[in-house]
Amino acid sequence: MFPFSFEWVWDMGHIVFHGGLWYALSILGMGMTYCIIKAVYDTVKSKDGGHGSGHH
Amino acid sequence: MDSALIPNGVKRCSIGQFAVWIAINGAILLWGVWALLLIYFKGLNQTNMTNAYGFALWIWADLAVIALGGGAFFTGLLRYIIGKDELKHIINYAVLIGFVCYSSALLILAIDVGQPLRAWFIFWHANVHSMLTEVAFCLTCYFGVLTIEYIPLILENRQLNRVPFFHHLAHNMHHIMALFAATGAFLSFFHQGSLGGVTGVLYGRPFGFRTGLLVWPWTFFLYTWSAAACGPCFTIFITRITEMATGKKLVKDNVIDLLAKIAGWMLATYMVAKIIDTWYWAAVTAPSMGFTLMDFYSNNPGSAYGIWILIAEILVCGVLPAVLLLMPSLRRNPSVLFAAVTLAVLGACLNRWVMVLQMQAAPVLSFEPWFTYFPSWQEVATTILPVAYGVILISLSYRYLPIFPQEPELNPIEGGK
Amino acid sequence: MKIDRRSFLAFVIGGAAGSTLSPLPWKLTDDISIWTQNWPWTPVPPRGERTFVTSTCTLCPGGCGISVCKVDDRVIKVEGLKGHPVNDGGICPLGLSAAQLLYSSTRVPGPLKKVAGGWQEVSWSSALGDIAFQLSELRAKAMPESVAWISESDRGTTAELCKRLLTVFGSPNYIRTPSLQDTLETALYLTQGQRAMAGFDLEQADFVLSFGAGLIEGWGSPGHMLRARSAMRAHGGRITHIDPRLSKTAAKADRWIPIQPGTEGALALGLAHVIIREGLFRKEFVDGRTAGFEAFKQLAGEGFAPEAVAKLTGIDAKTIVGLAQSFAGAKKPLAVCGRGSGRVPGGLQEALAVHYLNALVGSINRPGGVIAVPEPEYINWPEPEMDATASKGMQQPRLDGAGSSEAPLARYLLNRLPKALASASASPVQALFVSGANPVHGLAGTAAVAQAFRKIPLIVSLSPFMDETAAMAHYILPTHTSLERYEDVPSALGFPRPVLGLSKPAIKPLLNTKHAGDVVIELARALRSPVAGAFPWADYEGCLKQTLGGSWAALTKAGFVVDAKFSPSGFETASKKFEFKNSELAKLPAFAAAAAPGDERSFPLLLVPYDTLRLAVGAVGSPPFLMKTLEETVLQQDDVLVEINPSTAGGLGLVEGAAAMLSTPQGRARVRVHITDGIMPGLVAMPRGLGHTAHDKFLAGKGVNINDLIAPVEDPASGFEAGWGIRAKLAKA
Amino acid sequence: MDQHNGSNKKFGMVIDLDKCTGCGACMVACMAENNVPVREDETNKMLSLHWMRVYRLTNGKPFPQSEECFLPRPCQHCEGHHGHSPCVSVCPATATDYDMHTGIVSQIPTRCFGCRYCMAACPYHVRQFNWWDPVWPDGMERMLNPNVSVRMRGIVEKCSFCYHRYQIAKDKAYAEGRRELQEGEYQTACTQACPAGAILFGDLNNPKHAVARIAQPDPAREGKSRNPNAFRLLERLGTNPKIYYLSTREWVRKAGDTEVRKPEKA
Amino acid sequence: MENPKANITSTAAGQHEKKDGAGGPIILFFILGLAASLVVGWVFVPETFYYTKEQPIDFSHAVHNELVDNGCQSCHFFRADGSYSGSPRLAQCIECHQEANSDDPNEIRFVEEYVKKGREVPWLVYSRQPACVFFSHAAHVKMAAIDCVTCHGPIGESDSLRPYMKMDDCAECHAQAKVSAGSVQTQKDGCLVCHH
Repeated sequence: MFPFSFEWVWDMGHIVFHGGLWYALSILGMGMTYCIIKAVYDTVKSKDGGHGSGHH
Repeated sequence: MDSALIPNGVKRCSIGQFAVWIAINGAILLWGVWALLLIYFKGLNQTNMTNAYGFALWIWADLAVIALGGGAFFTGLLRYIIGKDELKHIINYAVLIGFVCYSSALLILAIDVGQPLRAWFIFWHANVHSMLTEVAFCLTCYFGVLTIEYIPLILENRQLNRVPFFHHLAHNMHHIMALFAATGAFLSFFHQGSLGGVTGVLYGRPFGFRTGLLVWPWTFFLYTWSAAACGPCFTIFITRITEMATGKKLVKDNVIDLLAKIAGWMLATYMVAKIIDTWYWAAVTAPSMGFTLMDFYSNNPGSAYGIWILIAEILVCGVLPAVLLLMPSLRRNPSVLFAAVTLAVLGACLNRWVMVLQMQAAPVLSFEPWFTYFPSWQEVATTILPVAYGVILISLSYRYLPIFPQEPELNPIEGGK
Repeated sequence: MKIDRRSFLAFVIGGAAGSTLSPLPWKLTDDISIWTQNWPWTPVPPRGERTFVTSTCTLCPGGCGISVCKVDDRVIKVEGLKGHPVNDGGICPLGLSAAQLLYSSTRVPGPLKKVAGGWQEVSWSSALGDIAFQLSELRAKAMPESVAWISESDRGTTAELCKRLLTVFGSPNYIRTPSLQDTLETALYLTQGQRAMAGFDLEQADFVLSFGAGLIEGWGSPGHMLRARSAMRAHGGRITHIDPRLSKTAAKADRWIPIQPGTEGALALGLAHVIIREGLFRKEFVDGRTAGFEAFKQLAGEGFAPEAVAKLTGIDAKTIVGLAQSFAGAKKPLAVCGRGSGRVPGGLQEALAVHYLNALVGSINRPGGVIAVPEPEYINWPEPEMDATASKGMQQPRLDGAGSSEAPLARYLLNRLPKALASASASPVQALFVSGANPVHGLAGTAAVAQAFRKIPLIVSLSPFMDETAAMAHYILPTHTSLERYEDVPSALGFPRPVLGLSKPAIKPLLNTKHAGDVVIELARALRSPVAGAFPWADYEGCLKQTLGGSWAALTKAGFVVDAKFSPSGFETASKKFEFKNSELAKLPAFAAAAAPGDERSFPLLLVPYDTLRLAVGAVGSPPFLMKTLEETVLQQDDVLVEINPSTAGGLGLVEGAAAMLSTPQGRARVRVHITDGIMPGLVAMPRGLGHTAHDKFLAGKGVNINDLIAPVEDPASGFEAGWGIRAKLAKA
Repeated sequence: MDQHNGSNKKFGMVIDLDKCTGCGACMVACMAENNVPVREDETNKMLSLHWMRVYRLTNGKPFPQSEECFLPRPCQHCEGHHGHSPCVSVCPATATDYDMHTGIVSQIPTRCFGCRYCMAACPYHVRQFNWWDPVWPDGMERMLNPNVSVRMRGIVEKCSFCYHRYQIAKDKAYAEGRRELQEGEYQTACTQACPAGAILFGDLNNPKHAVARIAQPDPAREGKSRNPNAFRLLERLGTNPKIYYLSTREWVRKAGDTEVRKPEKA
Repeated sequence: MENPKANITSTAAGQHEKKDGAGGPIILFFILGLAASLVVGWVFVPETFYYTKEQPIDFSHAVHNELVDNGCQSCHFFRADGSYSGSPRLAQCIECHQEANSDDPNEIRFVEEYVKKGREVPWLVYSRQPACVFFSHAAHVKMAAIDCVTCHGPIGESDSLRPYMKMDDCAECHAQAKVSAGSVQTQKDGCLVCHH
């Protein structure tokens, strides 16, 4: 049931393949996480800013 | 009625007209969905595939749309990494087209497998030495990249953008888009390549088999190269069609010209590589396996697999468009440009067709005949389905999202708002 | 607190997050995939104990030993019996498919009675009672001879029981279906004075000359012939095959010589001519052990010179001479005849000519030759007591004319029955039993056969399957299939030594069926005295056990017994020699090749049937496994492909796979063409065994029954069916 | 502690085409043994499931020089280079594998999800797809062999050299306290059924086995036979198959090679 | 990209936000959704979807094990061909249970329902492998000398049954023992070792 039961092998093929794959996935994941956190931060900040400035 | 959703500074057709357009395409889409359901419930016997033609129309369509969707990664690469700034005026559309192509490819792949409910085995029990595994992983990941690239476009919808979080999210994503684009280019390089590898590694199939570099057959590189060459051509092709359909100029000529020029160079270099590859294959690889070039081409008059197909792919749909795109005077003529990109697109499609279908049609055992195949309506319908879906998604995106930054400028609204 | 869109959204997002953290989606994904691996509609065979039952195959007269593989009470597969003298582990595709016949959906589940054109299930006692009543009426009307029985075999206890029933009832009309056996045993009888089976020691021969005999296409015992061919080749033996078509036997022969069909007998005489002329015959045999050689010398000498034969056969004279030289020059040459699988008896003269060829080279009753294998004599029942009605009935001439002055040599002439029925105003057959045969599909000129049968007021089929003849019957008394019953197998067709085999039930009968022997015994009982008195046995099994006596134990254990001491006996003719000429032979008309029926001008082509082991002919229809093995050049969807030479095709504007209309004087059928260089120009070849209207969907409606298109041809010398083809026309459809 | 029994075996076949009569017994034996379903219309051989298929080869010459030969084609169990047979390395889900201990190319139906890449990879068309649900005519499912699982629709299947018979034979040997099998204890269904004795099966690595003696594989040339009458199908592709064919006819041996192309039929 | 328009919309949205109030309820709803789905996933679905089946006859291994002479082999044995008999068939049971030997209602029911009617008992076997698995008892018990209890648990002494094994359980042991590491793909066991 788990890949580690049979088909998983710690060899160069797996290391290169999964290394590359997870490298790419981490960049995407971290990038998106950054964007979302930054967006939340920006949202809160701009809301506070809105209050402070009393604009509209 | 939906004017609140339509971007500022542009004019769109009436909602009624739009609804009719969507309905027509929706009907085609539903036809495809019907075929898809038939295939899911009754199985692949609904197709005309056979044990000789295990791969057929779908796999061709898959390879073709991915090649053509290559415009997204390559334009992204040019725009964000190489820094061809003008291309920012077409990158949105390139991403959208790429998104359509890749989502379609995934859909087709999901139909194509015999056991869709355990298709996830390809990820879970992956054999990393299989080109198809690489394709599946990179394709899915790159589809994620395209989604990431497409999301900010959606968020720029006039109404959505009012939500501060969405606004900021779009802004932040734009901000680090280069990072995503770079990752996308990396992933694309590999999956475009592995698609080429799919046939290239089949040493039991001398038509598709190629020698290569380490674990990668030459087709690995040729596919990436041809996607980079023909993908932008497809972007230009669809852009031109959109312009014709809307009756508006949407992208400035200098942008198109730049992309066309780059595509021309890519195509030209690709053709050089492709010709060398074909020659090497015909003169060295195939003979070493006991085949001559003409063994691979049916001698039957009127055959779908005659030598004409090689001539069409290399000369008519390869060298010719490359020349047309490289000559500034020619490519600046809109008709010639359109013809050139059309040929280049056809060339990529033809290449994928040959590598998938002719590879299986050509007998390897001396006592087997040429195999024939003609798709069933279910296959045709499910292959057209993504086209209808693409038209709908592009129409919706065009109507409600600021896809073409230059549109307001090129089409000022009289008495503008 | 207001529940608005955003709260809902938060709820959904929370739900999604929670789901991913619960086993639900993961377990579900896994479960769904496991479900696809165990779809309830994909059958799962139950496990159990594997056992093997040793038996003998009775699907054809080949007599191969089989080992039936079972798991608990299910028959899984039939395999060849290792160590069996006939087939030694090998097995033909039909024998392998026996389990499919056992579990066939076309099996008749229990006794059926035809009522108003439909089938009504009845009990055994009521069916047998009804039939017995009708038979009694015939006896009462003093016409017991109007009962006839058609069967594929006339040997073994079941056949003997049937014959015994007819005898004590008063009918001489037990009719065996036609086969090559008819001519071969007549040839043996005429020349050697023996009523014996012709065995062919292919294995030890070193030069086999086949006159169209489909040695590997069902001729003789297929399980044996295929093995023997390999064994023969292993010690350097060669096969020359004479056939207008590149049959499988031709393809696998060392040499293939195409011949104008119908002239095989002439070629045999031509070869004899050369052998005699050049003095190549075995003097020690011809001089010492034959009689009438001079007469034969004269016969072969006149008109059968190579040049004349060349003209007739289309084989050039040089080839004929060369062939005769190699044949006679071989150490152990053996000539065999009988086209295809030997379904059609063929001309007696032709069989004799080939037999003479063997005699010339001394290949009679010696290793590597033709061997007269005597009937085993284990059935020694007391002569039944017959009443006056029976005795009178038995003295009536046979309906098929066999043994009459017209056809004194024939024992059975089923081919004549349709004509006999058609010509009479009231059917001379008032009750017909058919067991282990399907004449409505298997006799040439099926339309006439069916029409004749329709005149018979009572047809009782003892078929396990709903075949074409059963479909025409008034009663079906379904019998057990080959894997459900005991049966003694007195010999293996064409096998050069006596082998007594026993077919043993591998499984209890699945349906409400009976053994044919039990049907006979119970019918006799229902007919009461004096008929019943001839059947003292409680049931068939008891009868068989008693009949086989001392062999029973060995037979149930090993499945067969062989007569280790067997050596072919001498000749039983008046001269105690092999007779090229005697009084009976002298009565035969002069040798003449049988022409194909039809007018050459309207029908420029010749349609010839061919046999393949991938199609069953005879009592059983091809099971699905066999149909699946048919080549794409034989069947395409429901269309049969006929083979034609490219030159024939070119003349007709036909391309590979094209649809065409094939017409003969007998009828027409839509076919497709397969263009091949493996057939003589001007010929059209079609497989036997297709075109069923009955049986299951795997077989019914596929292809054309060649018997619909060909006409019966009677051999003037014997009365046997001797047709080998018919004139035909092919046109683009 | 590798509990694998002794030396590596390389199961393979020698099929004598001079002996093969094209009777079809091997096909039927295979179907019966391996629960291969039958459909109403099996005339399109490229839609038909047949682990064993008998091809009819012709020499292409005109009447009466035309010759025919029958060629039974089970899975060739290619070894390729070091077990990388054409189909094995392409399977994305590890549903097919090459076993160094037996030389058998496996195909696990429950793992396969039907991408058919292996079918495209195999030049012999031994891999076939279950286009339909396996259905047996009413009642005939009773003759299914419990030692071979029935394959569901939507997956690829192929000849396994009757691997289950190896397992059964080993069970018997184990029961008798043996680890090694005698020659002949493990036979494929087609080998056993062939009435002409045209198929031999055994261990190509074991010089005592008939297959090794006849095939005489040359390890230095990827198993190419030293027997002048022996050939393997498409040897030049480097598939390194384990089915050796014997024929005394040159045109037959050539037909198995890639170099001779049959003139195309119109 | 940035343009005044965006600023305007953002402030407009900010205004909107204020009306709705703080994020508190949103988080509450999030937690509600999370909790609900966790309950569904961990408790509700397993309870409803998965069920336990009763054996047709309440059979006690413990009771039988005491009565027989030869331990497990009395009923579960190797056949001559090395295959394993598995659960006993009715024919075997009848050897002792031609008639009821006790007044145990289960035994009486067994005799009435199955023995007298000649029906096989449809035992539910936990250790039954799916159709695609070939499990050799001979290889494990005879060759590798593994005790029955290793896989089946002390089933002979109790009525509690060990849950059925999944492939991972087999794999664990096989990987450890390197049973037949001949696979080119994985350098471990080939699938064919167990599957067909």
